[in-house]
Amino acid sequence: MRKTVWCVASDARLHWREWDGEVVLFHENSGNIHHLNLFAATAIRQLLEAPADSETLTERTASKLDLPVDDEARDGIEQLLTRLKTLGIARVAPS
Amino acid sequence: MNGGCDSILRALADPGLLLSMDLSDWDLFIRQARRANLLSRFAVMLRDQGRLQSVPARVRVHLESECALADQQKRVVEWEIGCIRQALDAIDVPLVLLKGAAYVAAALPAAHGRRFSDVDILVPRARLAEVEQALFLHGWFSEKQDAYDQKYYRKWMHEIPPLRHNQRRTVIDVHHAIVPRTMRLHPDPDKLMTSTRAVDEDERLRVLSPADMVLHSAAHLFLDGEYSNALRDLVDMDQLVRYFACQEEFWDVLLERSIELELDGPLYYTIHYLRKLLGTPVPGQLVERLDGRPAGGLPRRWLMPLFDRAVIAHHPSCSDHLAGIARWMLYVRGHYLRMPLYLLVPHLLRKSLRAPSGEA
Amino acid sequence: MNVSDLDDADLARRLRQGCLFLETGPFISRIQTSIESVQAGIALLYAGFPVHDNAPFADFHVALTRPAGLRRWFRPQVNFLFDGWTPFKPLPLEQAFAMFEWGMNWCVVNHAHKYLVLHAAVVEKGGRALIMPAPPGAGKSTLCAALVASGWRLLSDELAIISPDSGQLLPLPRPVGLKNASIDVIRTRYPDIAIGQEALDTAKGTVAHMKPPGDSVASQQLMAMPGWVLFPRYREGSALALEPFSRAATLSRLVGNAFNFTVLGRPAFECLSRLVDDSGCYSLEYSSLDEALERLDKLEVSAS
Amino acid sequence: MANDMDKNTELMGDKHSPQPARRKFLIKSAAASVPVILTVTSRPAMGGNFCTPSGFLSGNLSDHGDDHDRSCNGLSPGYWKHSFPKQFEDVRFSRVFGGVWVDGRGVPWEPDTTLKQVLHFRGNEDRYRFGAHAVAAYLNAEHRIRLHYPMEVDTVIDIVRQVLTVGMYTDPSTGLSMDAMEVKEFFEGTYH
Repeated sequence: MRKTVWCVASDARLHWREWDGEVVLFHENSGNIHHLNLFAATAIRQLLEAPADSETLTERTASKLDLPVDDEARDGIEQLLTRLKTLGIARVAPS
Repeated sequence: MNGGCDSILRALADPGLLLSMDLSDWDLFIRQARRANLLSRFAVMLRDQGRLQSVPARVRVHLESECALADQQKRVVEWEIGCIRQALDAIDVPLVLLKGAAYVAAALPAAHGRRFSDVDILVPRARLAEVEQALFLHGWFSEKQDAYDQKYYRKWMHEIPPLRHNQRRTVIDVHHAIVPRTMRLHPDPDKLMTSTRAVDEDERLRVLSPADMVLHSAAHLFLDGEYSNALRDLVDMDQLVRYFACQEEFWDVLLERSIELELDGPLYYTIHYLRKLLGTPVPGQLVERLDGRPAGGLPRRWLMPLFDRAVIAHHPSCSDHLAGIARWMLYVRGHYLRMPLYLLVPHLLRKSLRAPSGEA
Repeated sequence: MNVSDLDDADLARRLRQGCLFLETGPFISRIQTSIESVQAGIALLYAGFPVHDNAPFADFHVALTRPAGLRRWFRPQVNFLFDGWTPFKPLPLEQAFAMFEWGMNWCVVNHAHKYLVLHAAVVEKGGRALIMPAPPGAGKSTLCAALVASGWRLLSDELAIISPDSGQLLPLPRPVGLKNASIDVIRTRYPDIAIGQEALDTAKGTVAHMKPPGDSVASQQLMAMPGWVLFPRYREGSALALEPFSRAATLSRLVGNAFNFTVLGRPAFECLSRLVDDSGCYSLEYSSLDEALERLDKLEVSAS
Repeated sequence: MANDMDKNTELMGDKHSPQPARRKFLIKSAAASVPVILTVTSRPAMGGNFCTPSGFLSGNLSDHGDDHDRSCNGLSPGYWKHSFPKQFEDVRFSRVFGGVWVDGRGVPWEPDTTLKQVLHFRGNEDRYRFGAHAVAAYLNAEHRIRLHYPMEVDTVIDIVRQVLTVGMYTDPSTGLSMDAMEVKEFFEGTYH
């Protein structure tokens, strides 16, 4: 998982709503709705800005929320990427 | 020909007629078209021609509802195709789409406002087990838990039991041939595979050739013995041939190919009903050559009266008292073509004992 | 002309011949049945609803018939037909009126995709609608019936029908479904409100329907703007607690309760997001109906 | 299925996690670097009658669907945690799967950790909650007939055992391989 570079699917049509630190993301392609906490929402927004491998995404997300870059964050991002792949929101970036 | 069904057939032939209908005409038309799964096709057509506003308000509500459904179904099929690709790309098997899903992927007019039930795909028979396992690992599970159904599908049918995605509840039919293996006619699936066309850049998403697309739909309609969507299938084929007819040698290739795949019988009935019900323009030369072909299987003069009733019997107002019998006889024929007689009777008995419709 | 203007014989004749055109909210339904319990239920509970003479176009053609054959005498049954097609398995004859109500809901949920339809109760006061999305068994129908019986206008007890472009809620004030204990609760609190014949041992236990108030039916064409989204939860012995509820969770739950969210897609998302922006979102835990009614009467339009 | 959306999995818990209050903590826990996604999945049955009746709307109207085809109704860790079957009460995780999993920092569990204990582990005691989902999949397979679960017991054990020993499950017939997180995602896909 280390070196794989991830990106948001190029054709993904995402619509955001945010209230008091909670985010709702509507993924129009699949019709799914996701209720996210700030950590998950920030990570997806970071990935939208630029493809990244899991370690880089952990650093960018943690720094955005001024959280430590620790094992908990790394595990969190790795699991998030796996889930986003299953949901069809994220893909392994074409090399 | 029973008069009740005219409103749909006439509207298919000349959509302009819709605008001259009054409220009571619409009352019958909406119900007939809905039952034939064609209402969304008319709704999308009127929307695209900018004519929805000239339809009475109370009727327009139903047409707008059907447009929303049609747009949704196109999104859903596109999303499903993407999900199936993810599973098949992982094992390096190209995805060959059939019927409705193919029309969407190839952006054909036949997809416009079409209603879908499942996504049909064609895979090489040799890799069937791998495909089923790859789909399993991506969340598709076989619905038919009943051992008899599993055996029946795998032994006698041209597809494995339907697979349902456990989270999205959508269904795939995985075919390894376009006509049941044991059918007395043997169109060779490899011929179909080699002539598929890519619809995307990396050539992994494919559809059948134009002629094969029409012949597959014709085989499904006139061999399988299932007529609840007959008119929708005929409209599909009408849209396909009108679109492909602009290709130089389309009609000749279609006839040659039908003979090569032993599907000239179903093609004969398809051309007959396209011309009779939908007024589809077909070159006279093709009609004559098809008429001249020997009628393999049951004589045409036996089957024609059955098809006449079965094809349009989608609504009480269009079917006479013989329609039910006609459809049943064609259902039996569908199975007769597929299974040896000694298996046919027990199979039909089993099916009728478990008939799904609301028996007591 | 309303149902109440027809004498029983005329109503029964129209139903038998399949030419009763009943207007409920935005829909006209052509209804055919010879089953007395359904005729009686319509006469009692649909009194205030308009009836049309031979409307040229009906949105839904429904019928309730008794299947032929053995089933006419032995454990008799009833079938719901939608334009001659039976979408459901038959039910025991005693549940005929309940099947009529369930079937009418099914017609709307499957064929009205011009609107976004949520499974929720909707009542209105002071021009603003209170929407109560409904996980089963949350006591929603009792609270809804009590609110309506104590002065709120009934839009619907089961179907919130929202126009995606205007965001307004369309009334469909058909009879309010009551289950098991709530039948007696409502009957004792409001003895003068008509309640239809009880249908025993349906999958949801005993079911009966409360007649909608006359003025709710009279104003069934008057739409309402959303005011509040409320998640009620009846809990034996709990103290009354009206708490603000996360707007993000409210939107997620509204989508979870929508019948045709994915059919409409993005317009549905925009419509529900606006609704959440413009409404006060609360959860309400209660054990006393009086306390709940009193507290809800004091809801002000949130100055969001 | 009465509507076309269904609330199901969340990344750091599962559908049946107890009171909304706990979920509120999870969602609000912006401070903790724990991603939470509560997904409402679109279930757009295609075909005509897309809204098949279900309990709450249409009483007990059931459609003509062929009774034999029940969908797979696997149950989640949260369900099994609250209704743990007696006969597996003190069965050890390692006896079933031939090994143990690890906690949040990769430290192996005690050898006698039971299936039931695993279901009560929190995020940092069961990395990726892989253990909890392995237990749920195993219990689903043990009740395979009643639940129409699509996997046999030994299939589940084989998948989990490979992850425990080599960190990866490789499917023989397709050559596809899945790491612990992907296997967890797969198991989650089998819950109703």
